[in-house]
Amino acid sequence: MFHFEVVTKWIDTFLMSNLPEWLALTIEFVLIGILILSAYAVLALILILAERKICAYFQCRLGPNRVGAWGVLQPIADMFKILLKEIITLNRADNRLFRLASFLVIIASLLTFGALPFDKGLHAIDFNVGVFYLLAVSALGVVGIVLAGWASNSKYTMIGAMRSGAQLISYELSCALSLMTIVMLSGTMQLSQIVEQQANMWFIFKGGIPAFIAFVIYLIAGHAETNRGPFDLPEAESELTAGYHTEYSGITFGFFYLAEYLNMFIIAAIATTMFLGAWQPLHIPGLDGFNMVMDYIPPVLWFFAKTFFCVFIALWVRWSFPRLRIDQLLRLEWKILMPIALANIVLMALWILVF
Amino acid sequence: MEVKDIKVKNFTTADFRDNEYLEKYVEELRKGGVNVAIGKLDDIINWGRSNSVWPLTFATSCCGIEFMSLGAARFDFARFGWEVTRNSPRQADVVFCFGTIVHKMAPVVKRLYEQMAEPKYVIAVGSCAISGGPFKKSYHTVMGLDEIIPVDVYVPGCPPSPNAIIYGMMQLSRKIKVQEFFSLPKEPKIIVNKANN
Amino acid sequence: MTNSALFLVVLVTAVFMVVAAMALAMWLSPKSYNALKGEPYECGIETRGPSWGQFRVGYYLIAILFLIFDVEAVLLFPWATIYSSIGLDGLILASFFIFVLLLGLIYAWKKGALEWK
Amino acid sequence: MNNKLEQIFSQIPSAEISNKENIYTIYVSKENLRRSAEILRNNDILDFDFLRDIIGMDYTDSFGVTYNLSPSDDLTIIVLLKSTTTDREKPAFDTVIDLWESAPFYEREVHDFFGIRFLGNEDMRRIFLRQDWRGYPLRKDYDNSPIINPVPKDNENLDDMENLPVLDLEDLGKPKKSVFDKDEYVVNFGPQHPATHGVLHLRISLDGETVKKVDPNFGYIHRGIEKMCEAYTYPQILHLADRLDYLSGSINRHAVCMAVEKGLELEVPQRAQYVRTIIDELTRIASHLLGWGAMALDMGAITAFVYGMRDREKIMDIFEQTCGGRLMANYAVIGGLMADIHPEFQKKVKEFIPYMRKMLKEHHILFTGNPIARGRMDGVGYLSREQAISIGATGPVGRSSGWSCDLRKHAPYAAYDKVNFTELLRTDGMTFDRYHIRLDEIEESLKIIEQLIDNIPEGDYCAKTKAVIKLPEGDYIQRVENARGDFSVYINSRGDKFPYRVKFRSPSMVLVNVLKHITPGTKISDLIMLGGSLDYVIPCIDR
Repeated sequence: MFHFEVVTKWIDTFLMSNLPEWLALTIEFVLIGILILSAYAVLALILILAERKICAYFQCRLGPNRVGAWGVLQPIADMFKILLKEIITLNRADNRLFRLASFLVIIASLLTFGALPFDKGLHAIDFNVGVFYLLAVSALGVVGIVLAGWASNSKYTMIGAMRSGAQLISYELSCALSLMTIVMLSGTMQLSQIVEQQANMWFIFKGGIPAFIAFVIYLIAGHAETNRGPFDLPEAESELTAGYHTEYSGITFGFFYLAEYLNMFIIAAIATTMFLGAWQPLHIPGLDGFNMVMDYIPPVLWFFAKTFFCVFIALWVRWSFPRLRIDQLLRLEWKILMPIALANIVLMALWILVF
Repeated sequence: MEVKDIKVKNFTTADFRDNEYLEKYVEELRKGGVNVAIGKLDDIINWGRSNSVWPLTFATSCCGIEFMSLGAARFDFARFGWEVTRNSPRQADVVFCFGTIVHKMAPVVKRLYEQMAEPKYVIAVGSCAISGGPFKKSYHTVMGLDEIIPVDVYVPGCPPSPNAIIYGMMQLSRKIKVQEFFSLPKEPKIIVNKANN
Repeated sequence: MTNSALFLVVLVTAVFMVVAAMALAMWLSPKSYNALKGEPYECGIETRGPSWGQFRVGYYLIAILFLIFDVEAVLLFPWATIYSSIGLDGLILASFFIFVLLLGLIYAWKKGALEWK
Repeated sequence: MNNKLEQIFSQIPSAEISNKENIYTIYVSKENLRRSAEILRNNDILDFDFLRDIIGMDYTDSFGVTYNLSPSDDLTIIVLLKSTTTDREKPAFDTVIDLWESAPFYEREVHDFFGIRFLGNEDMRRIFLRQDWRGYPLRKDYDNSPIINPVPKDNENLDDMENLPVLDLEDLGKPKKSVFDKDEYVVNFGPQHPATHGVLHLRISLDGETVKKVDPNFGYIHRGIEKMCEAYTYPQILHLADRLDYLSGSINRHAVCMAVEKGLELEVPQRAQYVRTIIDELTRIASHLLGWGAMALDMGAITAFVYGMRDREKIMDIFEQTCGGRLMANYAVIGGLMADIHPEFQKKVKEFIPYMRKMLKEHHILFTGNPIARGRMDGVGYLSREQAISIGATGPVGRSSGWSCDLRKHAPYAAYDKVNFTELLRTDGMTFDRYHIRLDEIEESLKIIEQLIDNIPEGDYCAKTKAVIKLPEGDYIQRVENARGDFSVYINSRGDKFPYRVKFRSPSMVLVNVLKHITPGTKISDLIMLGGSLDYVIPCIDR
C-alpha cells in the first residue's frame, strides 16, 4: 500500500536536515497552504462539472460539451467570468457585514476541508477533538448564511436567512448525535485514530444496525446542512428568487457558489471518514486474498471513490425530489430524525456492551 | 477589414461574413489607435466570459415558452454552458428579453437592467421585443426594447424557434469575444432613452 | 508541528484566498453606477417599508430549542469518548440523561413548540 | 326548460328579452340592473350562479355593461344582461360583488378600460393600467397619442398601488382606505419572478412564512389586444387570438374562427372540423404537459419539468411539420384550415399516442407517488364546488372541485359530438386533484385523437370565403374549452369589416382570483405551488 506519508515524511526530513528549523517550517506551511488551496479549487471545479453533467444525464440532456472535450473546461470559464464581474455595493445595507458574510462561508468550508484525512500523512489539521472541530467550524458557515441574508436588507434574503437559521441549526443536532455513535464506538474524537481503527473493518459494518441508522441519519441531516434540494429552502429558487444570496454578485456570490459544492463534498467526506473508513480499503475478515487485492488500490483513490459515491447519492436525491415545505422540514428533524438519533445512541451503547 | 479569426465551436468565421456590424466594430477599434491590439490576457478573459454566459430567467410572454424548450432535453443550451439560469439579476450576465414590453413593464425592465452587475448584455428575442411586433398599433406597447435599455443581439421571429435563439446566443458569444475587456465601463454609463429625445 | 499552527496555516490560507480573489475582482471588474443599482432587488418593484423588522417568533423558538439540545449533546460527547471503558455504568447513567432529554422533547412536542404555525 | 326561464324572466321588471339559439338577451334600465341581477342570482327555479364575464361597451353616445351569465347546472343557456347609461361624464352602475365572487376583478377591469364606476365596490383601483394612466383606452374617443401617455420612466408610486381611490366627491372627507396596514410585512412576488408563470405581480402580506393577504396586480403584459381588434379585419384578429393564451393558442384561434363562421353561416368542411379537433387536443396535451412540468418546477423538481418538456417536443414536431409553426400553430382560418395536413401527419400522431401513454406512466412514477410531492400537495388549497362556480373557475380547476363544466360535453363544437370521451370529475377540490386531473385529461385527449385520426374524411380543407369578410349586425358568442377552461369570444358587429367590440373571456384571470381566495393562511411555498396547480397564463389575463 502506498501512502502519501512517505512523501510528506521525506519532504519533512529533507527540509529539516538542510535548513534551519524555522525556515523549514515556513516552507512546509507555505506548501500546505498551496496544496490545500489548489486541492480546494480543483475539487470545486470537478464537482461543479460533475453536477452539471450528472444532472444533464438525469434529465436526458447532454450537459456542457463545447468548452474543452466533454466540457471539462466549462467550470474554468465560469471561474474567469465570475472573478471579473462587478461587485455591487448596496445602498441601504450593512456593507461590512455583507462582505464578511461571504468570507465567513468560504473560510468555514476551507477550515473544515483542512481537517479531512485524504490519506495517511495527507491530513493537515488533526486535533484530538477532531469531531468537535468539524462540527464547530462547519457551524461557522451557518453564521455566514444568516448574516448574508440579514445584512442585505432585502425581504427575500431576509426570509431566506430566517429559513436557513431554523433549518441549519436544527439539522446540526442530528449531525452531532449521529456522529456521536461513532465516537462511542471508537472511543476517540481524533479523526486519524478513528480512521486507523477502521483498518480491519469499517465502522458501518463494525457498528452494525445502529451505525447504519446513524449513517443514514447523517446523510440526510448532512444533505440538509448543505442547503441542497430537497432541503434548499433558504435559496428556494422558485420561491425566493435566489434566497439569502439574492443581492450578491460577482465573486462574492462565487464564494457561496463554491462553498455550496465544497460543503457537499465535505459532508460526503465526513461520512466517508466516520462510517466508511476514509482511505482504508475494503477488508473482509478472513478473506486474505481479497484483502490483498484491495490493498493494491491506492488509499487516496479509496477515499475519493467512497466520497464521490456519497456525492452521487446527494446529487441523485437533489435532482429527483421536490422541495419540502418549512413545517415538513422541521417536523422531519424534530419529530423523526432527532428522537431516532437520540434513541440510536442508547442502541449503540447496548450494541457495544453486547458485542 | 477582416474580423480576426474567432473560434466559436460549430460556427466558422465564414458563417458570419455577412455580418457587417461586427466587422465595423473591430475596424472602429483598430482605427481608434491605442486600443487596437488585443492582448493575450484579454483573449483568455474573453474566452472565459464568452463561454460562461448566465442568463436571467426573464420572460414576459410567448417566447418564454421557447426559452423553456431551450433549457429542456431537445435543444439543451447547457451544451454551451448557458444553463446556469439565475433568478437574481445580480448574478446574471445576460437578459434574454422574451416577449412584449409594455408601458407598465418598462420601468421594471429598466430597473432590472440597472441592478445587474457589469458586464451585462441584452438579447431581444421575438418581434415584440425588437419593434413591438404584432402589437405595434397598441396604445400600451413599447416599440422595442431598445427604447428602454441598450440591446446587443436581436433574434427575430414570432416566436423564434429555439434554433434561432441558439444562433443569437452564439452571436452574443462572438460579440463578447471581440470586446475588449479592459475597455468596459469603469465610470458612469449613460443610458440613452430614445423615447424622450 | 502542532495542530494549532496547522490550523492557523489553513486559516491564513483561507483568508488569503478570499482577500486575494476579492482584491482581484475589485481591481479588474468593470463598474458602472446608477441610482437603482444599490437598491434591494424585489422582482423589479420598489420595496415597501423596512426589511429589517420584527420577525415571527417561531424562528426564535427553534433557535432556543436548538440551544438546549445542542448544549446537552455537547455534554454527552465526553461520555461517548470514554464509554467503551466504563461499560454498564455508563449505559445506565447516559440512558437516564437521554431519557430526561427525551422527556424535554416530548414536553416541547406536547406543548406544540415543534409545530410550525 | 323554457318555462322555467320564462318564469324567471317574468319577475324582472320592464325588461326587453330576445332569444337567439339559446342566447337570451335581457335589456334592462340602469335602475333595474341590480334588481334583475339579484333575481337571476337568487331564485329558486334556476340559479344563474356562474358569472362568465362583465363586458363593458362604448356605444359612442352611451356606455353599457353586459353581464354574461349561465346557470352552473346547464351551461347551454347563456343570458346576456345588458344595461346602458347616457352619462358620459360620470358613468356608474350598481355593483354586484356581493352576488358573484368573480365580479370584483371584472368590475375593476371595466372601470379600467371604460371609466365606468360601480357604486358600492370600494376597490376601484386600476387593474391593468398604471394608476396614473390618463384616459380610458377602450372608449371610442380615446386619444392614442404617446404624448399623453409616454413610456413611463419610474415605477408606480406604492401609495397609488395600495390606497383605494376616492371615487365620489361625497367621499372626499372620508379617510383613505388602504389594502394593507402600515406595518404589514409586504413582499412583492413578481413581475420578474421565476414562479409567477409570466409577469404577474402579487403583493403578499406575510407573517413569518404564512401568507395573510394576496393582492394581485395585472397589466405587466397588457398589450391592448381588444382595442387593436377594433381596427383589424376578422382574419387579422386570428393572429392576436393565438397570442393570448399561447399555450392553447390553436384552441383560442379555433374559437374566433367559429364565432365568425357562425356569423357568416358558413359551412366548414368535415375534414377541417376533424383536423381542428385533433390539433386542439394535441395543443391541450402540450399545455397540460407544460402545466405539469411547471408545477413540478415550482415545487423544486426540475427533472420532472424537463421530462414534461421533452414529451412536449414530440407534439411540437407534429405541429412544425403540418402547421409550420411550433408554439404558434397559426393553423385554423375562417372557413377551415390554412393548409392541408402533411402526408405524414396521421402516421406521426399514431406514433405519438402509444409513446405518450408510456411516458404518462413514467410521470406518475416520478412525481405522483413521490412522498414529498404528496406531502406538499395533500390537504392544501381546498376549493369548494360552490366557490369554484361563484368565482367562475372553469376547466380542470373547476372539474377537480366537482363542477361539471367541460364545454366539449355541454356545448359540443367541431367534431366533439362524434367521439366518445368521459368528462373527468374529481370531488375533493384539493391541490392533488388539480394536479392529477391534468394527467388524466391527457389520457382522455389521447382517446379522442385515437378515434379521429383514422377517420379524417376526404374533401376540401377550407370553405370558400369572400375576400372581405363582413359580419352581419349582432352579438356573437363562441365558447370553447381550452386547456384552462371556458374561453369565450364575444364579438359585437355593426356590419362592418371590423368588429365594433371584441371581448375575450380569459379563464386564467379567474384562476388568479381563486389564488387570492385560497392562499391566505398557507405558507409561501404553498402559494407558489398553488399557483402552479392553477396553471394560469398571464398574457391571457392581460390581453
